[in-house]
Amino acid sequence: MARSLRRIPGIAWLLASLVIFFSVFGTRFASAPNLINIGNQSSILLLLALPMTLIVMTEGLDLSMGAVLGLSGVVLAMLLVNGNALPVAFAAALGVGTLFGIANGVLVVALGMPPFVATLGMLGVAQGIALVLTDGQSVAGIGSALPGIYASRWLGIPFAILIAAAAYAAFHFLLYHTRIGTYVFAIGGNREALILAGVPADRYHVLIYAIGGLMAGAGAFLLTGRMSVGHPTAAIGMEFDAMVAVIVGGTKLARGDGWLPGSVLGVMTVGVLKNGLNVMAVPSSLQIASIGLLVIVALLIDSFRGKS
Amino acid sequence: MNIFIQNVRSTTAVVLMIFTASCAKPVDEGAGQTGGESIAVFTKNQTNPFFETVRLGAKNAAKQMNATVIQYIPTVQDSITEQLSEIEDAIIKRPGAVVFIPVNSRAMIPGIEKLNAANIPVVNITDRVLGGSVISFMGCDETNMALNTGRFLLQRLNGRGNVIILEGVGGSENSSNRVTGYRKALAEFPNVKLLASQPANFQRVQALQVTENLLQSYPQIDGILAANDSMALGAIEALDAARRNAFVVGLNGTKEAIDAIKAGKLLASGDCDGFRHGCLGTMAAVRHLRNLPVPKEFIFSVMVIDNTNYAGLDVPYEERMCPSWESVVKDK
Amino acid sequence: MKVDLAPLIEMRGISKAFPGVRALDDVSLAVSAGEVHMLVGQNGAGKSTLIKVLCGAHHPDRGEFLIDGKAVRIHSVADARRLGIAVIFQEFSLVPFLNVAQNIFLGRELRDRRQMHSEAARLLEVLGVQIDTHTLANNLGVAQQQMIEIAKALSQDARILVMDEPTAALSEPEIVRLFERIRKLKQDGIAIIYISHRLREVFEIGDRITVLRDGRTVASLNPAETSVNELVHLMVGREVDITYGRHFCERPGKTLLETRSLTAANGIRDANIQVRAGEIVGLTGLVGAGRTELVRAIFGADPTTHGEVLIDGTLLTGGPAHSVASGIGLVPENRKTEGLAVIRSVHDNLLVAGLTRTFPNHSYRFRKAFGIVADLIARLRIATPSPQRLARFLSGGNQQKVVIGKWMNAGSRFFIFDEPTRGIDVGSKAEIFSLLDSIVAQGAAVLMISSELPEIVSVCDRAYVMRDKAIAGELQRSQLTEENILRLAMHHG
Amino acid sequence: MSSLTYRLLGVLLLGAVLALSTDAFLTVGNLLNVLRQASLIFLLASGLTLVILSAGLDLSIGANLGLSACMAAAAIKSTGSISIGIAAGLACGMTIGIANGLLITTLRLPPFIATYGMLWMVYGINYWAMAGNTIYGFPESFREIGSGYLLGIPIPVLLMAACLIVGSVFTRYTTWGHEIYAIGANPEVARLSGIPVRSRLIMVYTLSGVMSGLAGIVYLARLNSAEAGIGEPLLLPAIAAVLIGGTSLFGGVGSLSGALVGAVILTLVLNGMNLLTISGNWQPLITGVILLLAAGIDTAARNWNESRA
Repeated sequence: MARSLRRIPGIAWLLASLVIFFSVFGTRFASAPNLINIGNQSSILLLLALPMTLIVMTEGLDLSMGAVLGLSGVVLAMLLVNGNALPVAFAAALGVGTLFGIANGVLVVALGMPPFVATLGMLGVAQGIALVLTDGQSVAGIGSALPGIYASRWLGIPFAILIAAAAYAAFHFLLYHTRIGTYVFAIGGNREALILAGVPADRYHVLIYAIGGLMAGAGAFLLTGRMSVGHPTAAIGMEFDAMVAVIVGGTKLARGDGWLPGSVLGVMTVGVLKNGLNVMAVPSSLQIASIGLLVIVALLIDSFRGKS
Repeated sequence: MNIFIQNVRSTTAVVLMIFTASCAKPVDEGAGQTGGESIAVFTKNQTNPFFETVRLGAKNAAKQMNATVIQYIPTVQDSITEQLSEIEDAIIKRPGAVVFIPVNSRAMIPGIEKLNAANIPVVNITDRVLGGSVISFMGCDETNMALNTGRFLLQRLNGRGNVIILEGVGGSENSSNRVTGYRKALAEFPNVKLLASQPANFQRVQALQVTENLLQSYPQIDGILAANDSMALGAIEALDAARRNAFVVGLNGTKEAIDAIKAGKLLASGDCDGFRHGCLGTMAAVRHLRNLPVPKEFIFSVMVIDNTNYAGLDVPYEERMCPSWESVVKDK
Repeated sequence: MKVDLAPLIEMRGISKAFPGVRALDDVSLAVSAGEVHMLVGQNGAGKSTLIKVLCGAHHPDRGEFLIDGKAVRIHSVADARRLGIAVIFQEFSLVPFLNVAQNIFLGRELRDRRQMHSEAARLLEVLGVQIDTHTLANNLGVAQQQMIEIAKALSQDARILVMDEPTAALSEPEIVRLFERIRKLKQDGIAIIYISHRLREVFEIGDRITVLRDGRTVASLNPAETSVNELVHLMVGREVDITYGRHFCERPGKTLLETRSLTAANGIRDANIQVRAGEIVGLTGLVGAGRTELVRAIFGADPTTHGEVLIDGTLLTGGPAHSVASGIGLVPENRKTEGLAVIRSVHDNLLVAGLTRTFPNHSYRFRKAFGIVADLIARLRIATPSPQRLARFLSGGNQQKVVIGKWMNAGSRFFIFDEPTRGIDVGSKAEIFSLLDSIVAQGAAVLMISSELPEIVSVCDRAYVMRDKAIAGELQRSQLTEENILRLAMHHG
Repeated sequence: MSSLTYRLLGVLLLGAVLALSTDAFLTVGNLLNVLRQASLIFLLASGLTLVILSAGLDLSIGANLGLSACMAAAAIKSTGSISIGIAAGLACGMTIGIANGLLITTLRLPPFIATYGMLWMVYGINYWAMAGNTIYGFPESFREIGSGYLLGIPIPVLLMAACLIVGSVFTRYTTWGHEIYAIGANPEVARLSGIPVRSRLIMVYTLSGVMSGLAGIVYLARLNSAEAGIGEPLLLPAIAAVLIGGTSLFGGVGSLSGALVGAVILTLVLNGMNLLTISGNWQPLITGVILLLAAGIDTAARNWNESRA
């Protein structure tokens, strides 16, 4: 796509220069195990950033993802503690996620609420339910099956990274090779046109939010495996990281102007930055500041490129 | 105390550090050799002063034993995922040993197991990790700390009156342990009535507002049992503003709490001294690397700081020195 | 060749009411194969609603459809498509970040992408446009977009083709090519329903004319047996002089606007024009010749790279803010996105440009504001139930008046009108022009962009013709004919 | 019925429920108490309202409050002068606001991103500056700002009232206010109507910054101490207050009084939960539902008007 070539630089340059900087200055940054770390640590965020890209393309956003991920994780853990089979519990987690996704979609599409408000409200609802269910406690005793799967590797590649890769492949196909993808561009770009083309735009629009919820459920699977407990507030704030990854990745909040690979770059850049600063033992306070800097610089590069 | 100026210096130092990091510090594989061991210290956040005292203690001990410390603090406070990531990142740097405070005693088990797998010895301090293997746990019995502190206040009430409890973050182990301790104390004093037990998330402003609200609904409150010092001090602000009086106790013995005790505003603060946690934890880690004996478990004595005994603690942490290992560990 | 078989499509007694409005009231329409049926009427007459009903976007309250004499039910856009009904909508229905092929086949995607592109390419070929089917709609010009629209409709191999103002964005040569295509479609036996405000077209390619007014069919005529004036009379319900005859400006006043070799970032090259008090000066040329770009550069909406703009002798700097302060008013082509804030009230929109002038000490006094607004509404005869009515509920003509009123209140002396009559019905057009007239009569000056050459010819004192983002020439009143304009506008050789 | 009326009804309803369930609620003391607690949120929300009216967003207000409070605290400690402290706090807030404004206008960054980045940078600066310490213990005269009374009314409440009045006058009775609404409704139209959009936006973000600074000072005076993290928990409540107050994120629609109502509703929830000793775990759930209800009513009302138009 000619336009992706035009788009690549902004974030990619940043990522490249960070990698170079850390490889030169950070001991063992460029080692295989560390790169695997980065992949591991970024995988859950990627699961959220992918659907967030589609949602942003429809001129929306989903602030409830983190909370929903937390709730799904709690449900998953609770069911496992009560001795349900992993597939059952996982299905339930996906179900909860999808349910909230649909709820978001209905509020935004059918009732025409601003996405920010609707999903902020759902954030409260999901987090509240999770807290009430667990009284804020972490849900332990989920057995070894899930953590086992999370820890497993295939050809030396950790499970989480494989899932993330698979998820990207799926979304890439969905967005660029299926009708649904075409309609994602259309909903953001020219809703009227889609309707006049005889496509039930509303249904697809809700579907996009539902996919967001579904992926939050999938994220819960990884996160719970990673922590080997369910925790109601473990994922709070992840939705913002996902939003940032998507936007620094070059997806615009208007006219269905989205670019999926950019979101991957965005996620990786955030991951590389945090990891690299840790590897260089940079004080936490400066890490915080540099995240802010990253976000702004990434967009500055684009806006300057845009001008020229 | 002009923190700002002082830190501009320290930070320019840090910045320089980043860019000179290129001449990578010699990789220190720890065990055996004496001196130059690198100890990775994990704390929960940079907002709660308690953990700052832990970090200072660790730094101080390391200096004494000429080892180096690297601090790992989540950028988002108490973030489970971030602490897990930081463990993974630390393993890459292969520190000699790790001194570890979990942000969550269960969710951090996989982290500890990762460290075990990497053969990096772990000294677990302050809050217990409920899994994985550690060379030593050095912390305090928080329930006991709250029990003693609560008892102290209730005795001052001569065993009668109305009290409220300010809980921490709902469900966090610290909060529940401490609240349990307070409730145990209350059980010993049947004539004291517990009016309400409300969460204020360890935060000053929320404690302030919760107390204000409770002051509205209860005309007579004689005692306030707060699960940490920040909340206790928030409660005191509420009392002052409402021109009401009550005995207030907190936990952690922070510098601010001690000043409040000196000023006669705070009745007491239960303490098992984060500074010592930092000191002893780090010492234990280094000792282990130097093949010196380390107790499998060490529980710090709890101290209830009040206006009779704060004097010894009333020195800025920057000037405090770690006690010698023997002086502490022998009396167990 | 004239065809007189049973009508291919027939709509009988269609009625449609929206809360508060009777959009369609017992409308009937019959079109035979190979017939171009012109549908005319003022805005709000019900044309667009009728189309929406026909293509299944709206459900009629009453009435029936017959195709080949057989009753059919149209409950959804999909139904309409299945019955071979295709519509070219007035407002573009393209998706910016999908490519040409994807846009043409939106909602009817083909399994095989390669086939989709070759199909699309073939369709465009037929229309005589060269566009790579992989280009994003976002990178197409207005005219190209219109062509894609048409290709989109043709791609459905429709038997019934509805065109809603297809030429609105096209320039002469493109229109010519479109008409050729339409005649071809007639021979293929396609029934065409063609909506237009351009009466010239109605007679040029219409086989039959149906006039709508206030949601009712007022007449169905044969072009040969009627006249422009009769049509307009039927549409408006009252006599309107459509030659907009105005007493042209004999001796213009001092120069109000002057550009000196103006060159701008948006491509405008070395433009020198002058407009004097009392003049209405036309600015015309083919679509894409850079007319809008030129006025945006003059107004300071797009940055100038070289040359200067003087208003009343003083040099313009510092963008729109300064231009407005020094008395320029821009009535843009895209009313709803650049002219007025549709979610704000008529009141707010009328005052927005003149705030600092009306309230020099920055204190907003409501009594004064109400006075001004009431006065403007009266002077401009803006039809609105209340000044607090949101602008988006007004008809196109009244919205246009609000924009004009905004500049009157801002004290503008030099008005720029970009396609002032775009999408406005004949009745309101006349009103808009008489407004222009009264504006210049009060010593102001007007620069008017229009693609409709008759308007330029009958309204303007002079005209500048543009080609390739530069001024191709100037025509005095005496030389101002459609032929001369086209000669300058077109490429030679 | 205007959207504000619905909300006032909501407040009354909530109040009635509380009054019926506990007699501790309907007392002058408690009502003033609720207002005083609402004041902190409102001060933040009022600045944010202006930003959102201009179709922008400011996620940095919480962090800003934190840094401003610490700045003021450090200044008072090192100079001993209250006025210098206050000046320092306000200046800090203002600087951050201006920085936001420049990022968004001159560098054309989307407000969401610019202010989100700013949020992290401000936290970072604050954390290393404070290095885990707490600055506490301020002169009585300063603490009056937070805990004092004037004619029996808490000073923060008076401050809130002052800001509400000044702010409402600014938005309703000055051309600047109307320009901000115009920009929010459609920035391009505003620009082409000769409104100096950039400078107005910078003005809006600066005001938002100053209000955060002011909130920081009130916070400092109320709690008599400042730490790095104090602003963090205040961001979402402030946003929620503005939205519950009926200000549209699309810009051009809303009011400061709405923000006040929003802040009061949020505080009532907390207050009621304490009076009825309901577990804090329910708070996010209740807040979320209220937010959805408020938004739901608006959209419903809007759709109804549309259909009638």
